[in-house]
Amino acid sequence: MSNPKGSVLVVGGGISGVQAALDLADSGFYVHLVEKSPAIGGAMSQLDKTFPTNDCSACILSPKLVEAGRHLNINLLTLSEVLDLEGEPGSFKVRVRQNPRYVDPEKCIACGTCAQKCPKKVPNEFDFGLGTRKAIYLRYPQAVPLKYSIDERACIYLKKPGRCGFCKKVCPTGAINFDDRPKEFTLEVGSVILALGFRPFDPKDLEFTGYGRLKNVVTSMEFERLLSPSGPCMGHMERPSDKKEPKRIAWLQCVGSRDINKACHGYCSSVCCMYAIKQAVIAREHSKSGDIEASIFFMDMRTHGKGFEAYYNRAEKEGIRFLRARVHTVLKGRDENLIVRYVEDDGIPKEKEFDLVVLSIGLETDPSVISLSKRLGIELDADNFIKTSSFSPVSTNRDGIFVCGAFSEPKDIPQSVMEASAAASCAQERLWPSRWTETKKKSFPPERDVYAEPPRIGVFVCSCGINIAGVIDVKEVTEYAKTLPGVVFAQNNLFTCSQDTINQMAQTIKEKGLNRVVVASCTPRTHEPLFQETLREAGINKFLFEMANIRDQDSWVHQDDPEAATQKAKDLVRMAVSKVRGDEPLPYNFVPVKKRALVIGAGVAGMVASLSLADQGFPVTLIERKDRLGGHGRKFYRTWQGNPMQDYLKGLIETVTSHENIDVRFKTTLKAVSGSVGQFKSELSDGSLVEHGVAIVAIGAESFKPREGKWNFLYGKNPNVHTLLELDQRFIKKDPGLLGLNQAVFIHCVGSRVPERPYCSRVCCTHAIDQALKLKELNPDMDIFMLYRDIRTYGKREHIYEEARAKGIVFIRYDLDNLPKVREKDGRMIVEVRDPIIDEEVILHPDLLILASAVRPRDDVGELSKLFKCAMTEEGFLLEAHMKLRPVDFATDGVFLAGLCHYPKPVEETIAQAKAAASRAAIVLSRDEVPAESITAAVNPMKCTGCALCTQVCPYHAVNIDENTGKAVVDTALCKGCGACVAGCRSDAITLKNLGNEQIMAAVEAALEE
Amino acid sequence: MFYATLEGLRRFKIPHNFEFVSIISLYAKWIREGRLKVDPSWNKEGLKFTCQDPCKLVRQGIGDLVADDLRFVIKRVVGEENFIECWPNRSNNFCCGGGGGALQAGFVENRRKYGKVKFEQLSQTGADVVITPCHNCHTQILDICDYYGGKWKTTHLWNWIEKALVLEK
Amino acid sequence: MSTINEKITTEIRKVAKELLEKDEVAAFLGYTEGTVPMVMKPFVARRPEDVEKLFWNSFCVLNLANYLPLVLQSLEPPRRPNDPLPEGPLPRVGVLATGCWSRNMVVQIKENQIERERVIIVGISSRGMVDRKKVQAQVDHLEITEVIEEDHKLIVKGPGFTKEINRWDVVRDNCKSCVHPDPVIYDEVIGDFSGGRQVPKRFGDIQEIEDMDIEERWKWFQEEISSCIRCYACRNACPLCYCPTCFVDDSRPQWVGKSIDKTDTALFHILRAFHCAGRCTDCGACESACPMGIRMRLFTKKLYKDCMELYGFEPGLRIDEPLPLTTFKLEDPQDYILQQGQKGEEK
Amino acid sequence: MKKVIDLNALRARVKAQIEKAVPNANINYCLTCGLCSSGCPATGIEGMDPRKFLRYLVLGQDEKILETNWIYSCTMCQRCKYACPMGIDVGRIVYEIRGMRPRDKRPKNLQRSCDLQKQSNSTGIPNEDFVWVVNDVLEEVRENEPKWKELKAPIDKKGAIFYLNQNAKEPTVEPEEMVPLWKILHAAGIDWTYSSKWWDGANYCLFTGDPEDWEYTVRKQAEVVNELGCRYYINTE
Amino acid sequence: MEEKREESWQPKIIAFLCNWCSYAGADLAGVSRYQYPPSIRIVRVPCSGRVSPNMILDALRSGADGVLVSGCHPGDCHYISGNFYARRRFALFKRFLEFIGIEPDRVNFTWISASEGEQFAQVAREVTERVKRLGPARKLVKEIEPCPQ
Repeated sequence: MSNPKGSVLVVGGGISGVQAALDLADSGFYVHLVEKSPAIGGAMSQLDKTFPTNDCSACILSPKLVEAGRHLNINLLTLSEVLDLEGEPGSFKVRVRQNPRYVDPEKCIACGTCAQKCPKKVPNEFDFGLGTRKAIYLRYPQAVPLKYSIDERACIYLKKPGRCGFCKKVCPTGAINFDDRPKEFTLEVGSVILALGFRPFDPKDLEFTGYGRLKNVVTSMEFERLLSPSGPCMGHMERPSDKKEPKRIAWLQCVGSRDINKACHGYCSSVCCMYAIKQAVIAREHSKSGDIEASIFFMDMRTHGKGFEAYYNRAEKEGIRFLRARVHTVLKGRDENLIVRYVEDDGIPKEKEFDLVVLSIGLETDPSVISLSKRLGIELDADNFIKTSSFSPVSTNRDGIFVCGAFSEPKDIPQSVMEASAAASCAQERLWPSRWTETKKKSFPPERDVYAEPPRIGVFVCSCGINIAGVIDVKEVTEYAKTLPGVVFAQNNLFTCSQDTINQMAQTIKEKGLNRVVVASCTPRTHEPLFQETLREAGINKFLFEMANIRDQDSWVHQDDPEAATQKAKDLVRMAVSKVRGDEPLPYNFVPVKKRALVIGAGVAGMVASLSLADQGFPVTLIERKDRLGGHGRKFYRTWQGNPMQDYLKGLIETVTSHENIDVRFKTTLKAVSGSVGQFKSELSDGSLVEHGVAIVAIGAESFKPREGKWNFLYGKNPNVHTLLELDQRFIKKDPGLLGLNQAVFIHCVGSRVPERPYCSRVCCTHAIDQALKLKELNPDMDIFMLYRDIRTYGKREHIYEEARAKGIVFIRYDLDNLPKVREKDGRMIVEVRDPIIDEEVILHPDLLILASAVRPRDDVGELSKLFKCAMTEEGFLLEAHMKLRPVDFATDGVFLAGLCHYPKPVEETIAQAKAAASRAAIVLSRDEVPAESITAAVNPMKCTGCALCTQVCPYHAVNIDENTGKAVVDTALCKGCGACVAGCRSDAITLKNLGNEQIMAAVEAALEE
Repeated sequence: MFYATLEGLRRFKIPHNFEFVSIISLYAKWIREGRLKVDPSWNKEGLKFTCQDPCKLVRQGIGDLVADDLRFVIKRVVGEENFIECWPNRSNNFCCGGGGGALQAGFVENRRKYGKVKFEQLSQTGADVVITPCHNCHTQILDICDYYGGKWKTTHLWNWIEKALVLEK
Repeated sequence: MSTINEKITTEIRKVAKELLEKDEVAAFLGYTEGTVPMVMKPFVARRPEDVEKLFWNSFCVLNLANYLPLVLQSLEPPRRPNDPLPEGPLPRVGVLATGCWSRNMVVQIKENQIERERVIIVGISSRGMVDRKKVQAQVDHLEITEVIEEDHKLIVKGPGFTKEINRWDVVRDNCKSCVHPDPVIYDEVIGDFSGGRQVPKRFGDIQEIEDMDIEERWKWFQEEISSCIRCYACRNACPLCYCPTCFVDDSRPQWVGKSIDKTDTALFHILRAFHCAGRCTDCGACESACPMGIRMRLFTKKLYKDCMELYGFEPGLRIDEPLPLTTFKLEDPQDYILQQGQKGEEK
Repeated sequence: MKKVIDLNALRARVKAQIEKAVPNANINYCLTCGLCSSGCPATGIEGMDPRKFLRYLVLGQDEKILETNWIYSCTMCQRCKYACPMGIDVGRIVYEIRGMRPRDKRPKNLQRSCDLQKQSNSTGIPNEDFVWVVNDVLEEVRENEPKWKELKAPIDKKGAIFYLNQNAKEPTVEPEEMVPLWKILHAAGIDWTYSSKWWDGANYCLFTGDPEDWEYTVRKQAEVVNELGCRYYINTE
Repeated sequence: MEEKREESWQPKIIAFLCNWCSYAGADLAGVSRYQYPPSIRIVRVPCSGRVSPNMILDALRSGADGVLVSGCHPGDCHYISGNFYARRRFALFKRFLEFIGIEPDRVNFTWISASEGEQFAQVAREVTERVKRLGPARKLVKEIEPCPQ
């Protein structure tokens, strides 16, 4: 395909669709984002909080949605669906139908008057029918685009023209248009990304759950709405029957998953265990009385992601009861309460009464999506998910059409975000010649010179639903703000970060001629860029802006003292106002981008990332400490889907070594790094200096060798005791010793999920079971016993767990108090373990003992993280910028990570993350310059004595003494605004723009004013 | 025993030129066709009824269809408002403990322990009469009612149909 | 038989005359007699014949390093602040330097205030300078008209009295506790070096105050600075204070009030002392210059003691060693940091 | 005393037998999740529950399986299969195990019922007595209930549309309980008949677990109905 | 002055938190809803290395009852060495303040990382408790004596 189209169609506006769209739009491609419902946000927008960080879902999602909603190069097509598609990669023609909104988006200001007047109430499907909405409605309060739409099935007028039509009468901007008709059009795009997400499983057919028959049995998504402040009961949980707050809540796991009988879904939906724990934790916090008793009934507690195990341990410590028992039927108790009969290991039937039962429902593919796939000729597997292979996790059977998110397999948000970027990367690998050909350039209105004007400050106090207003008297704070000197405008908003309030703010800045803005809401770390962008659009410099964090650092942490919290909010606003008064307009600095990427570590992750960038025409320097490529990938035999690893690796190594854009350096490590995004200078161990714009860290990890201690199990002492990787070596070599075995034992969680390494290594359950199946293949009538704590074969991997059991492999559960005991008696191994079901000791005589040992971080990861200034988790893995929504970026701009050094993960997830890192890196490399820090130091030569203290404390060598004037001079391209020089300078000769001593002291003194 | 014959014919592929049906389905069919006229007005003082869904007839036999027929008949015979639904019910109902040869096997103490769940479920409905359209259920529920001191009467369905029969002159 | 001082004075004049005549230096910085007894004035000899005015005795208490940058600049052609430095070799200056003064010059060199090549340092090992306030105290503050100095005693004369005072009794406190009397950098030498001194309980005075409890210390501190009239003599005498706008004179932001309000004065002394942390060589110029006799050296000496204890650093001893606040070590002590139980590995 | 299971070689013979007899028994699929035990009223009886039962089966503890009397507490009601995520039919497995019990080890009364069933009916009353009782009760009703003068209880009526079986309990113990159904059939104008041979609807031979006996009795009933030529075989309440 | 000491009095504590670690830790304490006394007034600074002694003195002079400076753990600093220089500066300054009579618990320094929400709340509670025990700050507070009538 010589000149492919420079645009991409993304189908589905959930978090992964939006992330793919943003990555592509930021890398020079025009994106058409097609979304079925009236607003983007998908399932994530229905969540109250997200695990494991407990971030409020809307708070971390809405900045991305608003960014996508306002992105010049993303064409948002809501209420639209794909009809059909033809053409070939590089030039697809897609027919799309846009259903009528009956509201003109240009005119609608989302004032809500129409909804007040509309007489027709219908169950709100966003709240799963728990609450109601009007026929004319917003999907959710912070919807993007924040435009009303009319539900033609409910609207009285549309069904019988002439009747009702109140909304049209009251709409202040005349936005209602009953004659709106569906429109069909064709889009020409270079590539298509399917991000159609999932549909929650509907348990109405599982009659024994009582759903639909017993009022107080709700699904987890319904419970999420009960928890959410934008839900039907404003975040104060009420149970459906009597609207009282439930005290005793039960969660039943695996409803609609791991069930080949009634629910006919044999796979595991991989997120329900975590969201159940999260809901239990958040429920206990939301409850007014605070004494919620939460019980979770489960088979295997599957907390296999990063930070998940610690989250599970903390929940258990805080009193959430975990009962390893699945429940047959939810029984009826007195006045709509529910009785759960369950049997734990002891075999004694117990009954417990609950006020509410939450069904942790699984994920499945929406029937409409299944029919769409058929229309597009996309192959689905038996579970109706897209068939992907281990080595191309985001590709479908049709070339040029990619998939990301829950549509290919049930997965959590970080995984979906990684796959979104990976899909973007795959699209770019083909369409890169026509980068920036169809995109529009962002232009801001001319900036008003506010230098001469006296400060005219606007204060916007946010309620954030009930998050702030629930504790702080936002009205009083807004009134108080008006009394502060320089403040000419103050206003309270329900959600300041929502789309319309943002536009309203820009409008107010223009009308009132504001030249300083203070927003009192949540943390600037996530929302400052969003509001600063608004200032630019309102025509004033974005640095004339300060935030008062009255949520995370006030209302959320002083919930039991509303007066003090309100008083503190006033102080914080006064501090922000006194600080903003001193703010000056700052220039928007840019730094040229060196078009080269440095990739550290040539394992699978490093090679795939390098290849992805090189295929897009970006030169890559790939350094590897060993003398050969492959890293951890060399060590194992096949992926759980059966694809042989070593053949793939050989092909990958050949492509990388022969690629003209990749400069491979063996036995080379990184010695020093200087500079920042766009202009890194790295000194390698071979003495050479590499200038590069971005860096990808892919240094992998190591497998834990239980040489001593209670996890030894004769490892290193008996020749027939191996770790998983050692057994893989024997498979690769087709070791004849593996034939003729009659008994093998696997021990799971060796060194993982223990106090020294309180995390789950995620890959060993699947790997061990796959190896057991391979052994069974070699010796069909041998016995195999798997001693496990929780089998965590998440997602589609559950099928091989089922296959293993079907083939007679016996699984025996142990726990930390009853560790298996391994000893040797005249040359033969004896393993003793207690079977918890029949409470009897079982003695095994394996010829082969395999230890599923942990994956642990490399010891030298600390040094490397220092070079790039990236943080590390307590366990020693590298810490990404945001666990949920920026899983491949570091806090340091321009540096990305992929592979095992982030967290243990199987090959397909490593490849997805590597491609994702490449896509994120391509955002920088695809540009000629990237914005540099605007808040930099500045020297007043009159006060400078040339003592050069600043030059010695500056970590970036950004300030030096000018030879001839003898005074200090700052290089704004390198200065990162840390302020070390300002604090060191005795003569106050150097200051930090907008963060000078005068302003900080103004804030301090404002805080202490009575 | 409904299931015994139904499954026997199927499993052993016994040639038969008749259709094997349950009397419950026929009651419903005849009432719907009007062949069998019943009138619930006899139940002036509002005697409360509930029923047992026999495992061999419903769960293992022909499923929820026959359970719905059973309820249709009972409601037409005793008056809709006098019927109280058990939970769980129909194909998911608790077994009373009489079937599967338990009555004959002689482990009385186990059988009665088995029946405790059913006893609690039935007494929770507070019904005055429990209709058991199966001989084993009838014997067992009679026994656990008396053993655990239940307050209800255990009868077959036909007694009440007879009571509600309308004979045209 | 001339005293040591007289020998040194003649020696200084000889060296200075030589340097000026051979045009090695364009000026020579030394001391001349003040207008009242026991006060010596810094003096710049620019012509060989001026050397006759150079004197040396036990009252040379002001630190010559303080005036060196000024003298150096006076020899340069005039230029505006942002003009480039003049090219070519600039005229040099000769200067006397005892142990502490030379260490101050090292600090000045590290802080780019003077260039080593433009200074010819004439090193003299100091026998400790006399504190004129101690002398006045010995004579009950009667007016002193004349002081004759002999090697180990002073003959103090005033209207109607004459008193002999043992020199060591009235030597300044900092000189008494000084362990580095010998110059650390020099080009010429006058007299011979003492080879360092051993001082038992070198920081005794500081220890004394540290042993008080918190309220006593606060009371001591308030009393100490209560008499301060904010004349800034100390600042003007200190070679470390060369900021164009001192923080006390700054108005945007105004760190410290101008008045003699006790808080403003406290803040002035705290910050002035802290600015000398890791730089002050305890030369005592500030205390000698202070008209009110405030023992402000106790503040800087406490920081001096801490620098030694925490980082093993004494200012100005080696020219290549970075000043303590411009460097760090990974294992710097941090016991004062509030440590919540690290999530340690419990086995 | 902690029992010990030594699995030098896992020989689960009983499980193998069952898997041969019941191909989709899915015994191995068991996740030991405990759902069956939580829904089964027989949990805890004889120290056994469905999950433990399957576990012993999987771990090859055949003698424990064969001699536990729990298989007679389980009524094979298949409530476990109804909700089990793997659809394992413990009831069917219990049926197979009951079949493996030697005849003399089976509960006497149950085996006797089946043997009687194989001769004529489960209570063992002679067929003639059944015919006599039916007609006797019929006469009584016709006399003292004028409305039911024409009530009929036909036996061996060839060509009747409906064949009705009769549980052995009523004719032997409480004959008057048969009358209401006759009246209902009469009121509905139904053309029905009993049979004098193999009239007993019960089938204890299913509960003994003996497939041959079970087949014999069902085949006998089918022959009678075929012979009578009825189009429907009604199974009574 | 005495009556202010009883239980309900809330001290005013100025907390200089470094933006990358401690401020994020404070946010995490918020997200995790760890409650702590409302006495803390947080001033966001780019790095603990940005905090100079005169800012601490300014806070004390303006009436702060306590000052807390918190930065990243040594080695985590986003700006590589900011907290190392700060550690030396604060070591000398804290000893000097104690030398001249300022109570040790008035000025506190700690390291809080982005993932230590609970620790931040714990430090906030502890510092408030310590300052409460000391009572309102009097020593370096600049009070304009009312001009005598």
